[in-house]
Amino acid sequence: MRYLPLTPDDRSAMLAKIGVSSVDELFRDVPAPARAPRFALPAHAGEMEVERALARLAAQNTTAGSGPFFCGAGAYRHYVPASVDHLIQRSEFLTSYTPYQPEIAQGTLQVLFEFQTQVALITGMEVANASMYDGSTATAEAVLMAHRITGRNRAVLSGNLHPHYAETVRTMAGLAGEIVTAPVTPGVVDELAPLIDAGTSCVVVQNPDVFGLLRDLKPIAEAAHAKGALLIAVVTEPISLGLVESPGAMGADIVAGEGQSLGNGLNFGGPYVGLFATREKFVRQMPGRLAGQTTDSLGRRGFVLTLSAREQHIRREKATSNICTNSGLCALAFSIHLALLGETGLNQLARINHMRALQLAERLSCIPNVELVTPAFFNEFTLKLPKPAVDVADALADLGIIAGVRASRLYPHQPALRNHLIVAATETNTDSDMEAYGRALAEVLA
Amino acid sequence: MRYLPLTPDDRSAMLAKIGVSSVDELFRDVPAPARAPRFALPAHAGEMEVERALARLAAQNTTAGSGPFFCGAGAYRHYVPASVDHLIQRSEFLTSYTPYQPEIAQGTLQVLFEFQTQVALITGMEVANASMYDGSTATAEAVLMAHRITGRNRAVLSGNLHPHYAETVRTMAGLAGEIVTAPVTPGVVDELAPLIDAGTSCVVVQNPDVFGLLRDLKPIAEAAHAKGALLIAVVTEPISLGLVESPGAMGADIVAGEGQSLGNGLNFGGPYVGLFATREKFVRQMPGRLAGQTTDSLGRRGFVLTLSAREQHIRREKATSNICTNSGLCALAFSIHLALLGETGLNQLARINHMRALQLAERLSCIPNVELVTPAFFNEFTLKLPKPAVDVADALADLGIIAGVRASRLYPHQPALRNHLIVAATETNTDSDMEAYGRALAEVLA
Amino acid sequence: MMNAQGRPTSSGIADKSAAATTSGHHGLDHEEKLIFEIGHTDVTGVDLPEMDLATNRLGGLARRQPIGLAGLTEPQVMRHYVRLSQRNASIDASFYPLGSCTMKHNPRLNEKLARLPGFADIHPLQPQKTVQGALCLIGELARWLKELTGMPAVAMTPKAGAHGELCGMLAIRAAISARGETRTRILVPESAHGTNPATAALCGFTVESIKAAEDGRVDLAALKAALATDVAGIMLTNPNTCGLFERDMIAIADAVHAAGAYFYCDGANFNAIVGRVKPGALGIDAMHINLHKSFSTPHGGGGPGAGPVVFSALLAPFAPLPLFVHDSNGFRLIEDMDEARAAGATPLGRMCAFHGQMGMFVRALAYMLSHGEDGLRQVAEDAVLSANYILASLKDVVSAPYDGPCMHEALFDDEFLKDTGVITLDIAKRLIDEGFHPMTVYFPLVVHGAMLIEPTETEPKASLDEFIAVMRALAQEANDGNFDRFWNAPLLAPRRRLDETAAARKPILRWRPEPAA
Amino acid sequence: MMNAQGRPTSSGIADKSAAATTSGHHGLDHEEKLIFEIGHTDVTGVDLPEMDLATNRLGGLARRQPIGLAGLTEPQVMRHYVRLSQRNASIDASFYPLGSCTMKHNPRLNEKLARLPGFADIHPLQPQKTVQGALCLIGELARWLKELTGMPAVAMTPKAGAHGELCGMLAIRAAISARGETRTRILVPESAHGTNPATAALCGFTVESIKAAEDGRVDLAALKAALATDVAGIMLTNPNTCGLFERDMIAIADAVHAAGAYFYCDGANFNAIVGRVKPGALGIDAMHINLHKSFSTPHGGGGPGAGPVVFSALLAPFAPLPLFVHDSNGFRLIEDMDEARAAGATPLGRMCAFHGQMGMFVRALAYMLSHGEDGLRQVAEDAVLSANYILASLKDVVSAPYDGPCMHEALFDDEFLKDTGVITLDIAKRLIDEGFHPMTVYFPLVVHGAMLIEPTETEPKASLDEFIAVMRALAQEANDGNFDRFWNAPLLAPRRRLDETAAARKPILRWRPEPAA
Ligand SMILES: Cc1ncc(COP(=O)(O)O)c(C=O)c1O
Ligand SMILES: Cc1ncc(COP(=O)(O)O)c(C=O)c1O
Repeated sequence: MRYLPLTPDDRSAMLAKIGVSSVDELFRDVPAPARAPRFALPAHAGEMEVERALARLAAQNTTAGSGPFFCGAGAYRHYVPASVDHLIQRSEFLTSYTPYQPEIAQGTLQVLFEFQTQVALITGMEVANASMYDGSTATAEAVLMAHRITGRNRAVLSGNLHPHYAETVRTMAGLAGEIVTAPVTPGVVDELAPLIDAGTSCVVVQNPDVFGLLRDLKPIAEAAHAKGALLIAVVTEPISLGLVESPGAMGADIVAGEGQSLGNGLNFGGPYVGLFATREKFVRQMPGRLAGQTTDSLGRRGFVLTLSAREQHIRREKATSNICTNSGLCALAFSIHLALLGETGLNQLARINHMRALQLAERLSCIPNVELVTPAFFNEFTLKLPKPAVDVADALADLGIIAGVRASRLYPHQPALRNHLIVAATETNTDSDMEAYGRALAEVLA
Repeated sequence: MRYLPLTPDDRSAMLAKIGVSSVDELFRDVPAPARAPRFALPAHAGEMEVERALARLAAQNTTAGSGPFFCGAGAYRHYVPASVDHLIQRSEFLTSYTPYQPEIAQGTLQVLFEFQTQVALITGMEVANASMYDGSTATAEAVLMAHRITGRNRAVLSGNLHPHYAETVRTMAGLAGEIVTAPVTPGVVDELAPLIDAGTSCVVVQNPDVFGLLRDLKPIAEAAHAKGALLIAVVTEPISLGLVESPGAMGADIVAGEGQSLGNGLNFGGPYVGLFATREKFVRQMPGRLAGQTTDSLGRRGFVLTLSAREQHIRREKATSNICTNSGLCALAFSIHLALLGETGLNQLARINHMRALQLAERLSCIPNVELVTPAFFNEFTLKLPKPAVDVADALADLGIIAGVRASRLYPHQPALRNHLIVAATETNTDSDMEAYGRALAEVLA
Repeated sequence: MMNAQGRPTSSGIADKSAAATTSGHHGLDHEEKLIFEIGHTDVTGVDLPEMDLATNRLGGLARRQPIGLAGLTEPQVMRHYVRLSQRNASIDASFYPLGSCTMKHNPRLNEKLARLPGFADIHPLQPQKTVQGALCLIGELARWLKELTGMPAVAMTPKAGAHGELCGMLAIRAAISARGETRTRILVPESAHGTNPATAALCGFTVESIKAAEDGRVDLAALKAALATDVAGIMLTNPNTCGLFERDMIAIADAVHAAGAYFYCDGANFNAIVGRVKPGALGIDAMHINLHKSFSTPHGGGGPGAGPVVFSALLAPFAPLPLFVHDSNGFRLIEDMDEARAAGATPLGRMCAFHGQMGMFVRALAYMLSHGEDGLRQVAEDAVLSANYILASLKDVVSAPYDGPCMHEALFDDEFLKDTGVITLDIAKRLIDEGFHPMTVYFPLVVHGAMLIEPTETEPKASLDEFIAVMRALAQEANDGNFDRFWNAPLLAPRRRLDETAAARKPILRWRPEPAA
Repeated sequence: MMNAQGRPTSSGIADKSAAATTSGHHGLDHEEKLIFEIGHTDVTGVDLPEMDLATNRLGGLARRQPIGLAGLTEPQVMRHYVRLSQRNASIDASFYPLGSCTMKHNPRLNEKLARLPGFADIHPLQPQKTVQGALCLIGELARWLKELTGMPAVAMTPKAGAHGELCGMLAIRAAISARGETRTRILVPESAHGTNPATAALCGFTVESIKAAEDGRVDLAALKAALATDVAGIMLTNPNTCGLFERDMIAIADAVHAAGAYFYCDGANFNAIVGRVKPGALGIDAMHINLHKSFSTPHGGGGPGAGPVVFSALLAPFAPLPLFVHDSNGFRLIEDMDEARAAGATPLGRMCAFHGQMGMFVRALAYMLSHGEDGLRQVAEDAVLSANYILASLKDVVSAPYDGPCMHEALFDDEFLKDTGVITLDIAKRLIDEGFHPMTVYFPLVVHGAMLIEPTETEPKASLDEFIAVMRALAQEANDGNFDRFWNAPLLAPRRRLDETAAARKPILRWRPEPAA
């Protein structure tokens, strides 16, 4: 086996040193019924064979790059500079563990410190952690954190929060309190203020929301704060922050976000990278790892994991979260991509995305009976079609066009959303992609 | 521009320090007629645009991996383990120069020392250099070296030496003496002994030859040595050395080889890696770089470039060759792949290649009017078809099968070779590839 | 380009500390500033067309303040991250016997395959008929996991071990509710990984610690004594965090089940037994598997990972959405609760958006196919053999609290350092100077000054021998009273010991621009 | 897994030399044996099916002796090469101002594109109709090269600069023969790169050195005096190896042509003028371009490169096979001499098997498209600006033999070290300790103790400033008589100074097994 360096001679010598005659003796503590020398599984295979087997499966999927492609709804296709993937594959990043020995992990630690700073800057918050699994679990953690901070346990979710996020919150935080979800209102800012009361720990609002709608968070922030509740802002498209007012500037107390758009591919849904930012005063209630600055015994600047007294490995059942492994390498990719963009590039990229979406929305909403549902948006909008979106999307897929995400996949029980299609456009969509889409949609609806 | 870090402010500050008001002044030595501020070329482009443009061109080629593929004739498709390409992309290997400062180039130097050892071992020679451009130029350098050693200047080339190699020798060494080329004899060991005389510096024989034929080099080595000439053995398929007697063991004085099969892709012909090995006593007449072992001032083993007094940067017009840049990174890939294979793996791989070729030769030569021309071979053989090979290969290409290299492409002026097709099989060919080939060839010839 | 021949170099051992440099760099070890100190908001490392947004539809929400993000050109980015990387230890470059973390070799084939556009460039919500290959891959991986564990069901979406624990404990909670019961306590052995009690707490359970017996296993009597009708389950790691196999698994399972509770097994150490032991035969009800440990998806400096959970028949119906279905129409996801119920399931909910860690799935399946049944068995055997070899080779000079055989990791304590002035932490830091990543220290908590050494099966014997020799030398040095050299370690790393206390006292968690002077 | 809080770490500066280690490793810097000392002939890092060759057709030539090749498993291979890599300097990790070598940033996009199967997985001899995209790419690159140089033809196959020189000189030789003449001498300025005289000699010419004028350029009068009817041509580097532009190019060309000779220009330094200067207007007849310098294909520790040669109309017909043709049938290669002759060409022969360095072509074209006309001009301007900035910032303390402006590199000599006991080599080795790759030393030969500094356009100003500060400090130190610290340098690299004399005296060029004891 190409991955196993011990030779038969090595094994004999080692057994001799241990003083047993066979490796079976080392497994003697295993109860007999569980010893399972045979499995209905194939024997080992060479690299070429394994590559062939998986390449065959890969070839059975329609890749986003193979034609016009417009899916978003929480995962976005952006162009990632080649240097990002090159760098994250460096052995020293790829094959190291969580930086528990800071003297020989300054690379990872400095990266995390920079990542935390970038996330704090784009979200407009004071501090950020070193990543969560993804946006949905970050949102659930934000709710739990709000419970801890406020000592209350009722969370209000916007109806236009990505349904997967809402379900994740209900699953992960459901045991810790009550979760109230407002009705879905595509293209309209939902009225959450009436749902907030003295028992409310937080209001969770996504911006842009799952339909792409942009909303001003200030009113809801004020409404929440007036009742002593926190505003949790969810951002699933971080590119939007290059052009849109930050949640921090609009009054959010916690920002939970999905960082995939920066540095990370679509990957069929994972691994992604959860962003988590908040105000400095809440830092000791944060979940997850934090890198902090310090000095070494010669007085040189260095970085360590810090405030571990929040974490499971120190605090066990009193920890702020059970998270251990996070999304380190995805955070690195995020950070490299954002370092390449910088303020100027992020802003340009955001403009291009908005422009693309504007152009596409204009083109598609000109088609008879197609209605643009979202008046204000960043790079994603929702159309109301004259037919069930599932049929339209299927027909377009047969024409090689992945037209977007049908709302009915996310809201299967909302007949009113049957004809809604959520469409994202990014810098990766060409003019001819958009033309092809327009033509094909007109045809399919004709 | 993403690759240019100087900012406008930097540039102003630097100009001020230099004491000029514009960069134009720095170009003042350029004669006016050559100053060319405008070119008929496009402006800069983003990464995504460049990727799209080149991906479009790439998509216009039929890749070897996309169907049954059987070309060889000096370039072979083998499976290269993923770790090879990963490692050669490490910044410290990829973006370093020739190791002129050994204290901070021990990585490259040790790799070269190991590469030299591997090449010496597989060729059965005593020493090898740190690589040449490719097999063809290595062969030309071998002829020049033989001239230097023997003080003679007449080289005899086998007629079954790859014609590109023969042409390269005639071009690069043509001015240094006479080049005699024997007639081509597909499938037959050519009679070179009669061509050797007292003015002959060397005989150049390829094994397996361009048609895939294996030959015993001992007789020709003896004939050459008897006349005071050297035997230069050319190997274009190093995998063969895992199964076939080494040139060194058969009496070769210099081995010039193409190393592409190990670690390196087809790459449409380059970059490849020239192998160059010889006897210890000739080392000071070798072309190219050599890494050698030494110690540092603390007595620790270390490596340096050595015997530079052969090289152009020290000896200038008296150098053994003008080579400077060689194929360092390809040599690294070769060395990693061979380290992964080791003796056991190289032997297994060679067996698989031979077996594949045996199976394919059997299958194809069963087809009516198809004749197997090469009685002994490694992983490549030549067929004589009942029709011009160019037509057959073209027809098969239209069926998605790249059938091999027609001899007429290499020997355009040999009507007798019009129907010859040179066919290679490697571990990358599956049973179904070979079946498809057999079926299609029978059809095309029917 | 070339060196002239220099004077013969001096051969005395020069004093490196005299080699203070003007630049602050030291040969190939470079100091590196923060991106914010290198880059500038006006600089960018991408070339994008300038877009003039004559109109916009941002609803008046255009950003009003600059962000303050530094941009770097590609050469600067490359230098920054290459230099930073060079300040990290890694499995690729050195032995990394971090117990409980399974720092084994990460095959590069798996990296290549995870990047195939057919896996990396597909969207989780594109029509399912366009991702049949991806769904098939997940199904295939699920099949391997079920077969290897001998368990009938698996939930694929959890994103790491701790998330898998949560999934498993939520299933237990749902099963208890479904029975119309309320049970509030979870028993957790004191040697448990921190995620176990944290997870139980997250599910609203109270955590009750069960002490270890003399032999480093759960004290069966204590466990039995603690079982009662308010106990929802037990969370037990096996092989446990002392590197030992819980011999009484079946008795434990029987007792737990007899009490109407469920048996959660933390399977993070599955690599010790994969291909040799079917945990399904031990009576467990749920177990997560860390693909990033047992199946070698890279740790990446802290993540990402994946923590699928296998379930017994009892808990299988509670597995979270989405469910993976394979029928005559191909592969399909059930993403809707009602549809799941119609199919007879009662999902506990949804663990995260989308369908799990596809990137890890590809790598793990490639790892499994590469090893095959025979290779996986060899993985377990070699991992256990190597750990026992270390135990046997060190135990005369480094105190080991428990007798062998151990499983995949060897546990030592600080008894051997008594009265030497040297502590476990010093050993760790000294190992850094010697070119090794230290073992896990001070975990598990059940022994004093723990040192948990997990060599893994991908370490050559020569490397184990080198480590053993160094550990023996360090034990000797400590006994010789040479504590000074320990206290100052590491001397040869990019940094000396870092002040963690100061870091926590006044946390600096981000860069801030220097206040204008 | 975790650190317990340690004692506050000691803050005294410990003596690193006291930190001798048992393992021989030093923190993150690892000693590493040879593959032959690590691996074994029985071990392999690939899994291939065992083939029983019942029969073979090897013609009785099966290998009789074992080879003695060491095999390593993938984890061992990974560790070996990662550790070795960590003992290299690189552009990515540090400033690398190696004059004449153009160590500029290598964009990673180019690496990605060169690996597209459509370029990397095609065979040079597969039917041409199946490689139209590849041929088109070569044609496109040829177009850029011709446009940028202002020359009408280009030979794409030469595999490096020196190979390009050979191609160009063979064309000159062929052109002279075609005129029925014999000319035997080539004039080469003394500042020429070593490949120039070596190439001329390889073509059977005698090399005649032309001295430099006071200002570092060719002495026009001396050149004119040397010209005669037996002179075949001149080989002149421009910008030259002193980093200066040859002001008299046009006069030189006129004189050379008037004498019936040809003008070969070594274009290895084209990066200094690309996009700003069309060498075609200077009267040259042939010029090679190092794609691995000017167009940033990576140096790879010594290669591979590519050295296309542009030709004037006079020499164009002699360009080597294959010729690239584009007609109504698409792209086509002329690989046959007769076909070439029929097309009116008289090729000098063939420089190598197949069609050149495709891998480099893809990277170079990606580089060109990325920069565009405007970006390439900026490349030249920034390269020249940076070199002049270094010259201006150092020349008061480091002696510069020629006045500026220089082009892409700044030349210094060792005048400033006179009587200090420090020599050029010491400066180079000291720079290693400071974290820089040294400049080129002792080349060109025309100045004493040369130091040739080529910053390139991809170096940030902060990096230039850091280098300048260090160089100024070193000059000061040398003047202060602090030679000891120089003589012992480098102290902080993986190795101290290596004994090159011993290496050459008794060469050990390969590993050999230890003789059995
Ligand atoms: C025994 C044990 N359980 C659980 C975990 C948690 O796994 P993860 O880090 O993937 O959340 C770990 C990992 O550190 C572990 O070692
Ligand atoms: C001026 C000059 N000419 C020619 C060459 C030779 O180029 P190559 O190394 O590609 O053969 C070099 C490279 O070192 C050079 O700097």
